[in-house]
Amino acid sequence: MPAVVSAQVSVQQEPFDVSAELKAIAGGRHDIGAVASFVGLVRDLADAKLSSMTLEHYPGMTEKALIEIVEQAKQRWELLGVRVIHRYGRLAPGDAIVLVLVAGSHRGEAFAACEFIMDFLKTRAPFWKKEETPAGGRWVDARDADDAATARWKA
Amino acid sequence: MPAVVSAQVSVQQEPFDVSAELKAIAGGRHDIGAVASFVGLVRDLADAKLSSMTLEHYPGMTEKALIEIVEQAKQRWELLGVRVIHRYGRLAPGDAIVLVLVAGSHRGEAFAACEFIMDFLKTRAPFWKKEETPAGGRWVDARDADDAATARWKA
Amino acid sequence: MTIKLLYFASLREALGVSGEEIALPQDVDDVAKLRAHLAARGESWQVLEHSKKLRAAVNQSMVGNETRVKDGDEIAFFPPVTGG
Amino acid sequence: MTIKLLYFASLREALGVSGEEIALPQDVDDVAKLRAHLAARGESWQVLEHSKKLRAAVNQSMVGNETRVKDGDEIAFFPPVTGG
Repeated sequence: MPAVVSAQVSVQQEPFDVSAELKAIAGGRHDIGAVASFVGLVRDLADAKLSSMTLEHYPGMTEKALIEIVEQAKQRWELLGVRVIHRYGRLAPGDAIVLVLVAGSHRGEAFAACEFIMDFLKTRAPFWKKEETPAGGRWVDARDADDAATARWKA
Repeated sequence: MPAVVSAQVSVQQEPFDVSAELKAIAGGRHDIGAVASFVGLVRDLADAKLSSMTLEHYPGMTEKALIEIVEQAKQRWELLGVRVIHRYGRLAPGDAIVLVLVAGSHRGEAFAACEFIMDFLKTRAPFWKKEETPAGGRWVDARDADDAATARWKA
Repeated sequence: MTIKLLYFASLREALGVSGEEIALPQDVDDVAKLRAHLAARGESWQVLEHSKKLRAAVNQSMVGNETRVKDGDEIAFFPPVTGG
Repeated sequence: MTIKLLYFASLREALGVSGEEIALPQDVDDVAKLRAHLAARGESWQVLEHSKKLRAAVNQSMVGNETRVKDGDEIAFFPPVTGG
């Protein structure tokens, strides 16, 4: 049974459903032993009193950047399926922002590839968060920790 | 806003729904930024022609072992929620066996704790898989790779 | 003293029994001695003493062979686990 | 030559423009020279030349300052990304 690698990337305003995406990636297949996934959510820190968050992106480049990241992961590990969904537009605290699902034969490669995709997405995919609070709008600063997380994959 | 840590462990025959579990762990909360998850599935290798897999477990000890693993993860990382569901009984190829969901402020701790829980579950939780094939039943052998995966957390 | 014994998976099938209650001599007071005591039952039981792979749990916690055995304990033997 | 310029997020707000098409002198032939060329427009534009943080993309790929600029290119400037 040859491995069929399907890589799908979506940039959308609509919410996503993790169970439906899991079914789409693994349903009807019997060769997948492990699916690692990540969901990123809008956090409201106690001191921010966030009323909403708006995600801006760079249409065209966004999809291209995500596909490149997924392709890099597929070159690095033997994966049986990848699904990336990133939302844009106005979101509320607690809303899901991003989903990364990675299917593989075993858990080691699925976990590693899922974390790899998230690390590169955080530093390479052209999205920008703006928080709206009672005190006004504020663009979220990039975190040095995210650069460090990306850098560790070069080793 | 103090962090509320809820750890829930279930050992059950019934299937589980990842979206419902995600909602149960993160719904209505605004402090969770990251949810890492893992789903393990029944694989049918090309040479096995698996017709079904039966999972035996040790009622009582199973729940206790899973709770201990979750508690260890919570001591090691600041987590905002953990959910572990492990099925037993007769499963078909493609069926989900196990779900581990870990919610945290950031992705690093969520990924690490999710992988930690899976590694310990694989070597410490009393479940045993028996594969049924046209050639008869066969107990699955433990993998040395799983012992190695558990050992690396001692460093 | 009396203990409860449980056997799981391939060991349960090999022994043909899933559980039993037995009375133990006073000098069988740790897991290693219990393994030897059971191994004396016959050939299919010798794996308990001689297999380095078979795990033991006392009162639902995995333990080593040096662990004490007390009256009323629930003691399980089983192969390495393969869940997940 | 003519290029398309795009600005995103806080840079877009600071410049007050999201995109434009401009004609470039022939000697403005890489990203570094383009940054300097735009910086000459006035104070709010100097960040393009002097900020080490502002990223550039040519034809939707993130690139360094040494990257060549050609007629018809789509060139974007933006702060470090914060998605995910």
